[in-house]
Amino acid sequence: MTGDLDTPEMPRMRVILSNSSQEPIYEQIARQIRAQIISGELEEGALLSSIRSLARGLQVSVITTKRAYEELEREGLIDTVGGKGTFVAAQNPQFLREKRMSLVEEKLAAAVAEARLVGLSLDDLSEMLRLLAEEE
Amino acid sequence: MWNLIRKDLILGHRTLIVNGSMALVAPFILLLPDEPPPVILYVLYVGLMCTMLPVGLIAKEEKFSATAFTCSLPMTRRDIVTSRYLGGWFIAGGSMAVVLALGLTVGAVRDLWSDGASGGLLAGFVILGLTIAIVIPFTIRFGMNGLLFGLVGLQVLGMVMFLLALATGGLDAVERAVKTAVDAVGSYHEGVGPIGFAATVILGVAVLNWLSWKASLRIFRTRDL
Amino acid sequence: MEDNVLEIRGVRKRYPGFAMRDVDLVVPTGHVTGLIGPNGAGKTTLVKLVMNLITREAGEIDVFGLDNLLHEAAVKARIGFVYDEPSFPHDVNARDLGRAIGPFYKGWSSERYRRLLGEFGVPERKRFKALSKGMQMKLALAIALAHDADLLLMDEPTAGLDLEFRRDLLEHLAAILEDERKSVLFSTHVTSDLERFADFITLIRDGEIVFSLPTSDLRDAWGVVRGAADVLDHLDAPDVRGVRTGPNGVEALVANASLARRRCGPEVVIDRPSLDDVLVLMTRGDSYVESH
Amino acid sequence: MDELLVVERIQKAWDVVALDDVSFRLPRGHIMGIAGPNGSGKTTLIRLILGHIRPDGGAIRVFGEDPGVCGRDIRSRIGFVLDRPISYEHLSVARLGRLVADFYSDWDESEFQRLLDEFELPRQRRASALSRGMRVKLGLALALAHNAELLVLDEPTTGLDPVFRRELLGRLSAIISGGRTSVLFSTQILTDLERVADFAVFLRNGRVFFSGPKDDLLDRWAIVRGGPELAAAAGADAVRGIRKSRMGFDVLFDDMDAARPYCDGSSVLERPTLDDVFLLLGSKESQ
Repeated sequence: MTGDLDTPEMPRMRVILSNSSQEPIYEQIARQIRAQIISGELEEGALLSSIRSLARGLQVSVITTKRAYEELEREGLIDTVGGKGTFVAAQNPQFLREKRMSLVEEKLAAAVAEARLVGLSLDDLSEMLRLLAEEE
Repeated sequence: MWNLIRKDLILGHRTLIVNGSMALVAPFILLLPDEPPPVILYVLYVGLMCTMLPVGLIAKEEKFSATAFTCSLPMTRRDIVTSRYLGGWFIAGGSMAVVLALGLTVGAVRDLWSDGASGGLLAGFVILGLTIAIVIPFTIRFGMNGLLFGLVGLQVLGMVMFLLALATGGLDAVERAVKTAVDAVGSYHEGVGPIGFAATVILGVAVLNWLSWKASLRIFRTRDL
Repeated sequence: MEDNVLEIRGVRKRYPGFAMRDVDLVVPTGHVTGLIGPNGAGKTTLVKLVMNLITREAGEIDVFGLDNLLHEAAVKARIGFVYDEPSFPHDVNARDLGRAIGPFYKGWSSERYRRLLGEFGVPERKRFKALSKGMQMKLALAIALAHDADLLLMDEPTAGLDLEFRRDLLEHLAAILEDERKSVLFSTHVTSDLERFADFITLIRDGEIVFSLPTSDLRDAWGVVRGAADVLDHLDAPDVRGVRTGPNGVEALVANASLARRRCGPEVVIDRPSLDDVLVLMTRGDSYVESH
Repeated sequence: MDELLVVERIQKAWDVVALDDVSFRLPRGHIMGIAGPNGSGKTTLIRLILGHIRPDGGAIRVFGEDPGVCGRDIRSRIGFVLDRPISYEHLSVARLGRLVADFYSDWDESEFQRLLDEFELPRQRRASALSRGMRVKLGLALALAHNAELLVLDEPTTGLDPVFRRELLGRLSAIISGGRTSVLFSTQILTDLERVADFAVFLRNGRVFFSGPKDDLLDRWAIVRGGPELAAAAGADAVRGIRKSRMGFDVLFDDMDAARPYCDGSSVLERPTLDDVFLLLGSKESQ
């Protein structure tokens, strides 16, 4: 009874959501789609599920999928052509790597700010980073 | 509007069948006494039984508080009240015609009509109009038990007035009043002749129904479901 | 196409012991709005006002941009309505209802109605009285969903139904919502159903709209601070939306969890609020609190 | 720890099998929640425990006795709040209390009055005029006033708003905190079960798919959400349920470590909620 999410020409887009993780759902969606674009699983020009059919598939609110797509659009990874749908934007590997690097930088900066607020020293922070890196 | 009547017919078909068969059989009771009743009494009786059909539908809907659902259909309250009256005339009138027609197949009933068919039909029309005009607003306002209490209440009221009249010796006053009313109608009947008389009666019933329809509209429009 | 399927402005309604004063509410088109609130808060009253089942002392209600008094029939023709106690004559069955009601709606499809009855497991010929309460509700849902309504207005449609059916219903609604002209207003006490599915949550209490917010805000921005009583001193007063004190500490609902985190430091528990938490913590008076 | 209620391999069937080989135990001073779709046998089970009907096979022991045999004195130690309207509900709350008092030898009138105050129940109002939630509380007050040792409630929280439900669940916890009384309740709202139950029983089509400490489900079990490749996990013995999702499969494991190997980078491994358990337990949608 649950109609199939993907119409034939849409690629198999894989988004698996966790209920218990602290990461907001729209970020989980954005993260997984971003990873599949960067890894090439979703090639350039591929048509993505619409905001509403993805929301239906994942049984989440339409606003959540809209927000995820907006974030990816801001990052230039996807673009929406009025009326026709949302496609994976043209990427060149160099541009992609740079963007990934700046993303990492952004996240690290945020982590440093949080650490300073809570009174963590640089050593504590780098120790935490080492642990996290190993765990992955 | 016709959708509403059609809905009532479909959803109420079981009740209609029950009440309808009663309306079909009951008039024959009048034939039991050896001396046949005047046709007017026969037609009045059939009319009363037949108006119970539409009224039964409204009462049933009230009983199961299904009125809220009816009001959620794409209809205005005005449509619903109007359909009650049109439905009332359509169902009661239709069933009455059927019962009277079937009655004709029985010899004893056919003879009743010999002494004044037109008077009988007029009486049938009047009883139909009166009952619908009185009962529908009552049922809309007070629902099923309201209707029952109302009917019982009317009978009790009648008895009380009768006893009062008896006690105060005013019985003959009441009698005189009734007599003069009957004479007035009788003389008016002579005055304008049967056609004129029938026309005024029909007009009267029509006006009464219109007023009753107006009253029902006001009652129903402000009712919270 | 209206961007708000429903606009309620300055509505006033009084019952003995209950008053709704100047209520304003906007329900966006193309989305699911969850209506939550304690019993007697006015959820059913709101729904009945939209369907014009009850009169109002003041205020206007526009549905699909049309005034619901002036265009009563046109508005109701596009609404699929489920009322928390479905009331049909007791001796009718699903087939009768379909035949009687179909002609009222342009978009009615008896094929879709039969498919819904089949999917919900509603017997076509069994009399209404003989159906269980849950089955009666499923029949009412089948009727509401059978005429391709633009607005599904549901007051407690899943009371007493099991999780499997509730998830199937949400599937149905999600399929309908793929068309962005359709909208759903869904009042329920089982808020876990709305948690991920509803786009907006409207909380109503004592006849007043407390807030109408995107669910993701409640889920991602808000938080429940759980700790000892002194944790309240760290919190920023305007940010606290509700507090409950219990034998073993306090629960505070905050509208900005990250701010609360910065104020209270890492060791205080700040959970993501469930909609039950939001409702319980925003209802005045901490009557009995469990000792668990 | 004495067991107030022992259900052993119960069989019960009318034209269709209602209960098939159902076993579980409820120790004193604990809360057990029974969950299951409509028509899974919950109400039948409750009627068996109250001795209203007798099982076709297996045995039920309430306080060590068979409720079908000596139902009368067992029932005096049980308090039940059923989904049906209260009998004699045309009476006012106070008079209903006096009437029920005569049935029970160890009725405690002062406790009943205290409970009426604590539960904020209007004494003069007719029981039939009470709201649904108030009716459940009245049932609780009546049961506790004859200091029942086992409380049986059939879907007490259905139709109640979250504020009232949380208060009611709070009362159930308070009732068992004395260690003398146990509570058994059926529910469709799994967050309620998650909140207060010590033990959980999951029924589907009359069969028990889980019976044990609720925390096992929340702390030991695991759920893997992933793509089509998870179909292969169906055979594993730690798998208790597998169900199609839009992106592939959700697989329920009864042990986190057993689930870990099935979780690669792009799938999710997490603790299940009781909603997940309800939907996945016993389903085999991999074929």
